[in-house]
Amino acid sequence: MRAQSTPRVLGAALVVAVMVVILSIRLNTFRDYQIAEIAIEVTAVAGLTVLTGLSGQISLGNGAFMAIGAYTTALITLHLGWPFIAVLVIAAAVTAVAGAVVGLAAARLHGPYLAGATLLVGVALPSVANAYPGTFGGDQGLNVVFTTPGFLGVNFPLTRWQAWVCSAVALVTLVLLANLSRSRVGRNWRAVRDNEVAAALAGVNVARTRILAFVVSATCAGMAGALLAIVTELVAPGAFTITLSIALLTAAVIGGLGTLPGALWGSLVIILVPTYATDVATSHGLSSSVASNIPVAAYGVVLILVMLIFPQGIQGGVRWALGLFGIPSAPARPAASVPDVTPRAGAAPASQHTVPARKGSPPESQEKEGTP
Amino acid sequence: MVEFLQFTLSGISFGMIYAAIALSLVLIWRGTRLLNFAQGGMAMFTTYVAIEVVHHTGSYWAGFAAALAAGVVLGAVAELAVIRPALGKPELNAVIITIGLLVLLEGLAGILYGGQFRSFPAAFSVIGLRAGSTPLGVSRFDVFVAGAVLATTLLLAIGFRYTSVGLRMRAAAFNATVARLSGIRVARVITLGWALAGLLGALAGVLVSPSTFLYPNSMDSIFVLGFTAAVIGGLDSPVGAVVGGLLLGVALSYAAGYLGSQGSDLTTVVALVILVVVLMFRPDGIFSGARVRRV
Amino acid sequence: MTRSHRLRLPAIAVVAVAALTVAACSSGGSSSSGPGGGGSSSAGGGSSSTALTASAPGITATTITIGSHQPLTGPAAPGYSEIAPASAAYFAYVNANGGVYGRKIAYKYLDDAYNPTTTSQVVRQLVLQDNAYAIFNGLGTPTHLAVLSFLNSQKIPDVFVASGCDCWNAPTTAPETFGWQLDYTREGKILGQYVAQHFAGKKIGYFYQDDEFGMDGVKGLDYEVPKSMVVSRQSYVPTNTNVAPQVAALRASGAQVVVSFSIPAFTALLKLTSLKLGFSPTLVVSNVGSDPITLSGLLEAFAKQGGATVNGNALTAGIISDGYAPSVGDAGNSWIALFKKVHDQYDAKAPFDGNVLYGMAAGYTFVQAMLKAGRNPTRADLVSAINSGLPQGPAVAPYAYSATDHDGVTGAYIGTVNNGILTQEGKVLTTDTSPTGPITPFSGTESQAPAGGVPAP
Amino acid sequence: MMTSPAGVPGAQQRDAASLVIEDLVAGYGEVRALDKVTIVAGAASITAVLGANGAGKTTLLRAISGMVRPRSGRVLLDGADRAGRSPEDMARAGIAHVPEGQGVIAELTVEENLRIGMMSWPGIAPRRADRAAALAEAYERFTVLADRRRKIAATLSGGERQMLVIARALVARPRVLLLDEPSLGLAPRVMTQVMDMVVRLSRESGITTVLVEQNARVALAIADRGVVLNLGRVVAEAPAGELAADVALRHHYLGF
Repeated sequence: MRAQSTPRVLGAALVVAVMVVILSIRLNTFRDYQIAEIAIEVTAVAGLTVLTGLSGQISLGNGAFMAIGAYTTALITLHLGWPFIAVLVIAAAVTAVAGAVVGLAAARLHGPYLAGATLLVGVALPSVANAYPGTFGGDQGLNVVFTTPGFLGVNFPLTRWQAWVCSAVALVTLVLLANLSRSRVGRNWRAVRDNEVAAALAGVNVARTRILAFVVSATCAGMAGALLAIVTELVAPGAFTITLSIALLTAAVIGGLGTLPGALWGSLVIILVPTYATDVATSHGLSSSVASNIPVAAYGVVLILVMLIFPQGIQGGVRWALGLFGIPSAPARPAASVPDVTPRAGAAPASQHTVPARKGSPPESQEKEGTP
Repeated sequence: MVEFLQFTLSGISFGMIYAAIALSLVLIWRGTRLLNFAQGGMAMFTTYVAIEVVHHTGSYWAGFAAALAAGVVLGAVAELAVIRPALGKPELNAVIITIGLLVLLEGLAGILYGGQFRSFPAAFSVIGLRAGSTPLGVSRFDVFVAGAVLATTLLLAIGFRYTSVGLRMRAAAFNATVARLSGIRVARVITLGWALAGLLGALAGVLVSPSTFLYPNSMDSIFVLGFTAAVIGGLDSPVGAVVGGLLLGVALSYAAGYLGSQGSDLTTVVALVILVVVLMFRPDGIFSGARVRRV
Repeated sequence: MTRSHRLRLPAIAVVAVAALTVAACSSGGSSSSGPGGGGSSSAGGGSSSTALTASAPGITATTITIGSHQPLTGPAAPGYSEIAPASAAYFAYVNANGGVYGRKIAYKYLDDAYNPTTTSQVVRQLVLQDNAYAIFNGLGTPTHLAVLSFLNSQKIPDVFVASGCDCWNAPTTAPETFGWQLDYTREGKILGQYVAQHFAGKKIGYFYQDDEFGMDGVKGLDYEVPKSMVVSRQSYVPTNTNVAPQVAALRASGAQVVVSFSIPAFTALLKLTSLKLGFSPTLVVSNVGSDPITLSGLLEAFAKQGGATVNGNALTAGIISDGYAPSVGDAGNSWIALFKKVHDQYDAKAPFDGNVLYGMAAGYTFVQAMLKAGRNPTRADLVSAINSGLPQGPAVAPYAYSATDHDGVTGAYIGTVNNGILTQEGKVLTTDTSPTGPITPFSGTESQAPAGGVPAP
Repeated sequence: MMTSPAGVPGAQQRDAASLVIEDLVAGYGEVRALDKVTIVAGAASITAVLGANGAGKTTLLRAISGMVRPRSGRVLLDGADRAGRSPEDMARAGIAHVPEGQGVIAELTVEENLRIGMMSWPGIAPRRADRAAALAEAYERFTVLADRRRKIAATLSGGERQMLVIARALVARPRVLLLDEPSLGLAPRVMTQVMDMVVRLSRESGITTVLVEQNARVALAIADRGVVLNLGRVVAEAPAGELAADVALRHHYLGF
């Protein structure tokens, strides 16, 4: 597959930026808020999709990195009062360090062990805020004050400014990630994901490559956390539960793992499905416990159905749909290079056993392992 | 000293619950190489079934049996309906499907039973036992909990080791290709594994609910700790699941007991520390050594 | 395994545009926004000849739309998810009995699952998209804190927050926000004074939830209970139901009285774990965690196997608690009679417990405030109506509301639970939130529910 | 029809069966690994399938045993077409496939591995006596396994593992045995033992054997017929002796 050229990427980003500005002015303030929310989600999910989709590492703890970014933002804003752009950079740097630490600890872990370790990071870290209420405000959290800059005038809606800031960060992140994935770093990630041993033999420093992926993904999550802090104006542990971490992974997979447009699709599902399901459920005069739980159940059904209907995520479906119109957005061969995935269509659990630990190696090479 | 005993015993009784969840995860992992995030949700749902049965029949044991039966059915149906179609697809798809299943079950429980705390009876007295005049901090029911989990584990171990079905399950888990080529219907074996996991989860739900009360999310934190226990023990090892569960239960009990009010805040941090330390030395869990690496 | 093999930004523009268009189209339904609403400002109260107008966003000639955020799903839903339906039931009753100057109250409460990020989202939806006139009874401290500055910057009346944090009383920085229930600090003081007076010389242990609820309560207790009496302080987190270590520590400290700032499930767990450890201190439990109906329900299941002494009522008997509303079990009370009637008619599925009473009482207070705000109120009219004080309602003590005080109920009585009912002992006590503020018996009389069940304008 | 092997009274040996593969097409994704392959293996014969890496040998065995679903063509076992059946069904029909290097389940004991061989027996619950007899027979033939019956297979040497695989194939009483590179990685002496065993199984138990081998010389030495695959097509099929004698073919495809 040929890489997209930088000008094309920048052009696409510019188009989206213009769209955001137009939409944020045309739509009502609540939609501005939703744009900001989606941009935040996209930022975090894009980082995770790089980690999981490109470097092959799972993280169920990226919500904790968001918490780190958010608390950093709150603490600096509260105590030092620095401008947001500086705070954002520092939040990114702090979470990058946190990502390096976790990545270092996780470098030897695989599959469910990595999932378990990161899950606990996601559960444990926010509870630290409760243990040290003096610093982190405990359960009530820390307030963040964020205002529109003076040059926009007094009447400029705050939500619109928030939407712009969040979208700008999200777009810059996407452009950088797109470049990164095309670079040598991205190639190394894929090499390590597909076959660690082969990558190591080819001279790739496996541990460093894996850790770098964690750093990148944590940095994205940290920036998303910083944005979340200025949009919700409060940083409290209740916002960073394990549900958040799981939602991020869900968004990445639902959207289409390893694809940046997929990060957007996944974010849209995560943010919009519950909202619309709630609107539908509450408008039918059902009893409260039924109406409030229908969106929950519907969300579960959506997750299951998307995964069954679009195994490659929504972006996979989009590619397929575009392909119907002959638009060559799809990669030439979706899965042809990995022949062992579906040895027999339909109910064929035989191969899944051989899939997980040593990923992606075709059966012929795997059978060679039998050499004593 | 008395406190130490009490911390230990109460830790063991909770650890047994984590062990039961961990065991169910191990069963599914060995059969399907999949983490079942819906395990806690399935346990929650089957406990609601048990409550309904207890309510209508007035018999605790009827509810108990109904929960286990519902667990078997739920496990098998889940595997057949949503997991099997996802096998052979990217491996995270099935994980997301189990998350979807969890959310769906929690939503359904809310729709059907409401979001309130429900209390589930205990099989035996919840009044504490004493050694002489010293209260031990465990009740007859806690002893039953530990006994039930241990007995189930033992039964499973014996079944795995000495029966033909057990041999089929192990063969399918260790090498599905050879198993299929030997005529073992691996798909059925996997369904059976899910059914057994459902049963274990249901057991955990029925046993823990008197101590947590029941609501749609009541198994969430139990699941996290059960999962942690399985990872600590090694996901391929049933023995590891039990050891991991006990280790975690006791350690968290000490943390809450000895670290004061910060200890209760930091229970999950303590769990994280244990997990990290274990994985530092054994990246595949404590009992990974018991499993032979395929050459 | 298969994966898409490369990050791509090729079609991202197409995708993004499509996505945003989806968002744009979906907004079509209800997009009118903007703070200023109908022009005509309030004509003040009184003159019934004034025509009903759309005097403010959310107010039309026929309806008053208000919104709320509530934990309807998730770990905080048990118990709390009963409150909003109860308020809605009372509003339905009011609507059926003439409404508020003829307008019907439309109460839209959305689920935030007790997550501040979601709260932030749903409250903006309610205000910016659904044009809620006011946010009523938003539940939870961390959740509501997430929208405090938004609501105040938008000048949205933020009335009767469902949380006992004293943070809602900030008339200068949060002029639109009003608390409602007895705050936890006051409650801690009142319970603390009782403990200090009645258990002098005994060893006291604390058992509290490790958040602002428990910690504010302990703060109030510490104002009144001498430090030397307190032998152990144990906290729990709601996600860890093994409280045996904490209870063992309390027992080991020799505590004879345990004061518990806990939610009902954890009061029940405290009780059950105490049974395990052969520990039987006198229990003093905050109002939130002592609702006898909820507690008995939770404990009743253990009666069969636990023997005759272990049934719900026996387990709750003797618990000392406080109440700032009439006891749910007090059938003779006019308020209980009214709310029971509304419950049976509009909310019969829910158990008639403390949470339902809470939701209805808060709803009553809102109707009081709306009637006082006038026939065609602006948003500011509602705020100034409350700032000028509200007459005592279902609560046993008066509200603190004034231009400089946005606290709600100021006092409570102490009682003992027997046969599933909290029975008042002694007078209602009122106090403030300061460390040294006196606790004084309330001299006023108990208010009676209006005959029609709707407050008088 | 073959008689029951000596020393196993009562054990029902199945009849020998012929295996005919007709116009078999199979592949992965867009790759076509087998292109209209036709092979006839007579009952109780040994057929050697030869060819370079990537010629389609392994895919052929996988397509016969159901591991890969053929896109078209037929797999006739004693005249009945079974193409497209699952591996489980194929095993139960009497086709035993020993994949390359993966024949034993390393985590199980020697005896458990042998018991797995019985899982493909037709019928639901074979009698305990039958199972015991089958095990006894296997141990009698493979005394090295008898000594290690309680050891996990991971502790066996490469040669012993192949013995175990073949013993299990015997226990399974297949009609057709598909062997993928049984000599791979074995010392020459052990390899000879393994090949001897393959011959004995075929001759004594009437098992139709399809043998995929890199080592064409060894394979042709024991085979009745030989088939040479190249890029998924049959380029030669003849009695083993003829193939071994065809210098040009050997040079071109078989490298010896």
